Amino acid sequence: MTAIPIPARVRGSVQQLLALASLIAILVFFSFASPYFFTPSNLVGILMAATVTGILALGTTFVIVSGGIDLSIGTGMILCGVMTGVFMTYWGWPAWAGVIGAILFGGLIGFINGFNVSVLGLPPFIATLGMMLVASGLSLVISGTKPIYFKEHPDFQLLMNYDVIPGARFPLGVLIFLVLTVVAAVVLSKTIVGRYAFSIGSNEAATALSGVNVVRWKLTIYTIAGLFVGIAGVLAASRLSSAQPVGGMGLELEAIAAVVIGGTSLQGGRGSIAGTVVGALIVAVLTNGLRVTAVPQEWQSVVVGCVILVAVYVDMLRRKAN
Amino acid sequence: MTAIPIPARVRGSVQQLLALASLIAILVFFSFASPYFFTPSNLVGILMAATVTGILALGTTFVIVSGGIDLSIGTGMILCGVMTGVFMTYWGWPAWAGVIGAILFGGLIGFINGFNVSVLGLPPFIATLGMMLVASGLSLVISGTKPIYFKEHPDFQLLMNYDVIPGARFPLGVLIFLVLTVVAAVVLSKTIVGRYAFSIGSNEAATALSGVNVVRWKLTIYTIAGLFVGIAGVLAASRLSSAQPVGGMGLELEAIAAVVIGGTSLQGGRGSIAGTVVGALIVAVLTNGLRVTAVPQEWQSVVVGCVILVAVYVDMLRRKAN
Amino acid sequence: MTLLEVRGASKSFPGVRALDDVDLELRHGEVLALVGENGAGKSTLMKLLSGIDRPDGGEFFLDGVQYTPASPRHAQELGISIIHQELNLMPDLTVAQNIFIGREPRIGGLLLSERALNRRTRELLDRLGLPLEPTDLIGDLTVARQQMVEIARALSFNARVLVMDEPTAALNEVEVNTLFGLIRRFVTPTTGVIYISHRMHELAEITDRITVLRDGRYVDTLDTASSTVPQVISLMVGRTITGEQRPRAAVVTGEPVLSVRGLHTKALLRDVSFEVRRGEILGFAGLMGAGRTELARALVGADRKDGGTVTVHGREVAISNPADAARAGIGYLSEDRKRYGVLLGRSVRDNVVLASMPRFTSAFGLVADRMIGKTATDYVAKLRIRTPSTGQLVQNLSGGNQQKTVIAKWLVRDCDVLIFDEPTRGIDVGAKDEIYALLDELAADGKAIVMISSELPEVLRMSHRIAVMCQGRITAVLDSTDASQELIMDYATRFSAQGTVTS
Amino acid sequence: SEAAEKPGTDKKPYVALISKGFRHQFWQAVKAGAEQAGKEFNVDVTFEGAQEEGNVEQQIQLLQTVIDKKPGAIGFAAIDSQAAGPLMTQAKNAKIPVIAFDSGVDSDVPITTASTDNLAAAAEAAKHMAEKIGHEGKIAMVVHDQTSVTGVQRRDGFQEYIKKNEPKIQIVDVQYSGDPLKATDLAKAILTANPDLKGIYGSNEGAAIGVLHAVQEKGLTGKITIVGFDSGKDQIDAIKAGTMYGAITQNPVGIGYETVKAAVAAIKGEKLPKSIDTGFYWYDKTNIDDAKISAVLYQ
Ligand SMILES: Nc1ncnc2c1ncn2[C@@H]1O[C@H](COP(=O)(O)OP(=O)(O)OP(=O)(O)O)[C@@H](O)[C@H]1O
Ligand SMILES: Nc1ncnc2c1ncn2[C@@H]1O[C@H](COP(=O)(O)OP(=O)(O)OP(=O)(O)O)[C@@H](O)[C@H]1O
Ligand SMILES: [Mg+2]
Ligand SMILES: [Mg+2]
Repeated sequence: MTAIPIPARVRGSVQQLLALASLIAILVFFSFASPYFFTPSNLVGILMAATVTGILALGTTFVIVSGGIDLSIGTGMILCGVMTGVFMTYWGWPAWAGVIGAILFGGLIGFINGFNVSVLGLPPFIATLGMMLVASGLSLVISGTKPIYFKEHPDFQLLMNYDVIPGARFPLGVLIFLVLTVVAAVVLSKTIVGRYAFSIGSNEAATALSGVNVVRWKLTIYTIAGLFVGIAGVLAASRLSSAQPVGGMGLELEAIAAVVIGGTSLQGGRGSIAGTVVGALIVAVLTNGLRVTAVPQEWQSVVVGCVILVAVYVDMLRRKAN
Repeated sequence: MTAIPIPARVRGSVQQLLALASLIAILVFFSFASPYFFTPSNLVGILMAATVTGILALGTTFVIVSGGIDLSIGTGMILCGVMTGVFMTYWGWPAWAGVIGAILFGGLIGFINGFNVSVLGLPPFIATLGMMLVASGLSLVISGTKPIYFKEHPDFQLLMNYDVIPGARFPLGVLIFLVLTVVAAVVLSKTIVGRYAFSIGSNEAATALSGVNVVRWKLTIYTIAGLFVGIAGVLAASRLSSAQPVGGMGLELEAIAAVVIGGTSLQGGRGSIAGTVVGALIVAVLTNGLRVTAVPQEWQSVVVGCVILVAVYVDMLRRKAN
Repeated sequence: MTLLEVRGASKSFPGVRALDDVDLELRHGEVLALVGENGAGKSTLMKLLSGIDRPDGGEFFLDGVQYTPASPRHAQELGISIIHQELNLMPDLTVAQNIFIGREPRIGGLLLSERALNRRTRELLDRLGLPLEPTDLIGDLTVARQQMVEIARALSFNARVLVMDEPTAALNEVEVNTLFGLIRRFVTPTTGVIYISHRMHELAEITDRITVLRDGRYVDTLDTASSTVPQVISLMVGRTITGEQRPRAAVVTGEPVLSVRGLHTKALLRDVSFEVRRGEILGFAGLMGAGRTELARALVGADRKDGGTVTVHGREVAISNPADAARAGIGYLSEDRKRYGVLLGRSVRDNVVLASMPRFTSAFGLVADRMIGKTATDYVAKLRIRTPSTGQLVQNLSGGNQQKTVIAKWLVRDCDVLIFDEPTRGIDVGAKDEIYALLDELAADGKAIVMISSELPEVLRMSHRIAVMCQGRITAVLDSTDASQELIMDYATRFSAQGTVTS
Repeated sequence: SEAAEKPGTDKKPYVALISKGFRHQFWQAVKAGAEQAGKEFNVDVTFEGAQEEGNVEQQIQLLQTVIDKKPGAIGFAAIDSQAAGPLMTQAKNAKIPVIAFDSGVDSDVPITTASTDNLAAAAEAAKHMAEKIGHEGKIAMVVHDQTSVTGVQRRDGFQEYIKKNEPKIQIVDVQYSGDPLKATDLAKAILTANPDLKGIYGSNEGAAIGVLHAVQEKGLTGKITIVGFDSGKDQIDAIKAGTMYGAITQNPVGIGYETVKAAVAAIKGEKLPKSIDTGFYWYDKTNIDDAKISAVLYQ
């Protein structure tokens, strides 16, 4: 037998490189199209815009790799933001406690999703759609349909905005995003929960037959996604220095789109954090670029839609060619 | 072996009966909760509210049964409404031509989705997400971000509102919904395209190797869904006697939820039109009931979310027990 | 004291009594064969033993101690390791990751050590003598190689009881011999093997005793040494089968129906040319990975061709997908039943007519359900598919009956050329004879048949001519009168130094 | 011309307007006014709003992008003014003058505010509703949005007026949707649950259209007093036909125009008043054709 071994590792990283190529193409295009685009401050702006969706996408990558889906991340994030307000403003907790509380609250949302999916056996789409509705209602109920402001914590907005590099504008929020990316990448590719996420997404029944406690690990996976939702909620609240009780609907689709553009399969079993980040950046760069080049706003979603189609198609062709 | 034959047919219809049971339970509950609920006029109101989402759900049932998904139905519907306005008001077509034109336009949207999915091989989620964005932008571009009114066709609103039973209020739109339900049910369960939808959803590779031209049939399936989108768009425009260029986002999730609540599997291969209609009605009845009983609106989505979870869970338990 | 004992196991599924008061006894140091027709309940019994399904009744004893397996993991911990009939692998993970799933080596209890994992896998594979790469993705492997991974995984546990449910169904002679070597090394005075197979000639070679099930009931247990194959078969089917040896057919001289010229794929196939005549069965033999499946798939347009022509009835046809092939009158039955054969979630009825829907559809596109039902019932009877009704979901059928359903699908379609890739995989002896008879009948009807099989006796028995493949080339086409196992194996191993074939 | 629309292509001053949305006609009218002023004063004007009206996060991102472009002046209609605090400071540090429009920005950065008093406008709607139904009976409200400043003010202004001045009028239900189709179903449910309802108030164009169609579908045309907000062809026609009693309109074109005008003044360093009232008007069948009214209505 003549085996032509292409190690899976090498093939994987080539793929990511290719997705990156699409991103770079878009970056180059807009750099020529507008003098305002390729400036440090605008690039940081893009990263800031990518932070919240990006963090949501990181968490949901775990869920999608395991063959599930999470539609509750958008409104769940809003609810976590509101909880930040409840803890810090209504209940007067110190900032650190409020932040941790809200993140854990996100974990709780994820845990409930995981419970509904793995213990009760509900289809992930329905389980998380239900949670999406519940979270969007609860945000309004809990906040009394008003934004909650961090009166007692004027510094809370620094969590997102603090300039980590003195002199240059590089906000802490973006740094947090980068750190979380590394953490997520390690967890997904180097730890047991990541391995089981791939295994469950690849063949859940076979994984269970192999003696893996699939119920427990799915709970863990959804809880991880929930923790990321919590972090995103806290950062969004910090950025706006207020907990906004509306919105979030549609954000789940944006985050899932980032994951899929990054090459993660909605069937489960295949995917990477690097891809997700590239996917999130493609969307953020595109949106920003169209604004900077002053494309009429009604055309922007047309262009974004087309570019997503083309980017994924090109990525697919290249993979096949490989 | 002692065979205890339970014909699949009987079991199937029992399942649908059970989903219906959830619906009836909700109906009974609200009938006791409010004297205004179980009145002919309110019931007709519920049906009218269910018409547009319901028709979208009918079409998307085909796609989901075949293992795909269609996120473009919400904004696609808006775009078809706008096209009705373009044809009838801007271009001065007669009403019948405008209606047919808009429905065919919906078919075209579906065809493009089908092309992207089956010929280009894009993941359905991405292909239709792209279309969702494109359609939402095009609605604004084409309409000039203004509603289009049917000045020349004051009677156009009768398409939705004409009372088919003299004396009693039973609008034509609801009748159209019912007729479409029957058509969809026959097409899905009694025709070759329906059979292939199930086969493709069950195992696409095996279906292709059986000599079925999967590419062509997937094109057909998405096109069918698009035609339903066109009809929904026309009816929505008729109801408001104007083509509104905004909105539609989120409607796709509502329609998909109706399909899934009705017992159709997002994995593909299983589902029914009867289930979809019951699913659409569960959502419509619930929403209406909560309004009629004046539950504060912020609580409504919480309740809807929980009821969806419970309904699907109960349905699942009963199936297992069967 | 026995190693493993089952007393009075019973199990019912809706509409089916799969096991009825079955006893089984596995002694220390023996290989026990478990045989029975398709649907006799063999796999079901093994699922009870290994904690996948709960029994309705019955008791299990391991070394005399009663046990109730609560989960596959629990059974594994007790020392019961199982190779399932249906492959249970994660296609997106590597060989190493699959073998050690749930037992990953870790650094500091937290991080996975891919290096240690691959090293351990390499050691295991070397010890077992299996030619696999630890880092290959399972999804890229053929069924046979996937089966080897399953075997490696089962042997990687320190099991006392090893259950093998048709491990050789996907293997050819060479690999079967490797497997037997592994089994012999595994068996010690403290261990035992339950071996399920439909290949009767294997039993004498590897097993010590044979337990027979019929219709979910225990029939008898025989000593292998003192029993004959016809004896076992008659116990299995409850009647005597005159396993008549088909006289070797003369060369068929009908006009060529299918002729393939210079077929070429980037990955493997090199200049493959052959033709099949009307009324002929052309057998394809070769080692695993020789390219027979790849040839069939490229031929019907399931995979890309990079060169070559296909002619049907003298007319060249352009085939770019299986639908084109079917239109040209070529049907392909895949070796990978689960992935490319059946619709598991659909009924027997739907599966049987899948390839011929237009025939059951009126001008308005309405399907004729009554006609479908009748046809399905006919074929269920004809192929003796064991199912409570034609509405039963295929996933609830036993493996062999699933295979029959796929065959029925192509019989209904009525193609001029039928390519059967491992058609008798997982089929019991009685049914095998029926399928052989069917193939003969089809050939006699004037069809041209390509039969790919890894069982040499089967190829020799059925074929008018035999094409032998090695490394993507046809190294010989033999008339069946000239062919022998030795000759075929000789041509099947004609590797050249440069990796090309000298013939 | 093409060039005039692209910022930064010549030395013309550049004024960037960030609004709450852009899809609705109201914002399109504001945009039209702004562009008119742009032509008149020879400045480049861009107008952008959140894709999804009311999405604070999106609006903040728009604002960030615009600040990075260093325009001559910014017009800003805040969805949540506190949320925009850090960026307001950033604009101030970059010495970009900010003009608030539509509703106030709760910050000392904006030089002036071109807006309508939504509370007073809603109270005006309530006053007309009360008069029409004879100062007693049940009424309901369909408000376009539960959390935005305009939504809240148009709700509270209406409610407070009734509470203070009309003891015999009872508000039986308040529901929220600005989507015409959803508002239709919602208003129908309100009408069903309250057969003795005398009037419904719709707090923007979408809500008012929804109410209008609900009343029509219920066959109650003429029996229910509908009071709306904003304009648009449907409302104008309904008022002319008598199926809707009347509505409040702001002067969206005027808002856009005044904002740009103030921005130009700010760029030149001229002194500006603390607020510019762009006004609101009640219109019904009797005055709809007055020149003053028809000038502020958009179709
Ligand atoms: N989950 C299930 N639901 C319904 N029936 C089932 C199920 N599993 C097995 N059966 C039925 O139980 C019977 C025994 O099946 P089993 O798989 O044990 O047969 P087997 O002896 O392994 O056959 P084969 O040789 O074909 O693999 C068959 O009739 C099968 O259809
Ligand atoms: N999906 C696939 N991806 C990558 N390589 C494949 C794939 N399928 C087959 N191959 C490779 O192609 C070669 C030919 O395999 P093929 O299945 O055609 O052989 P075969 O003669 O049918 O043998 P058998 O079916 O007994 O394994 C093998 O080297 C195999 O590893
Ligand atoms: Mg079996
Ligand atoms: Mg093969």
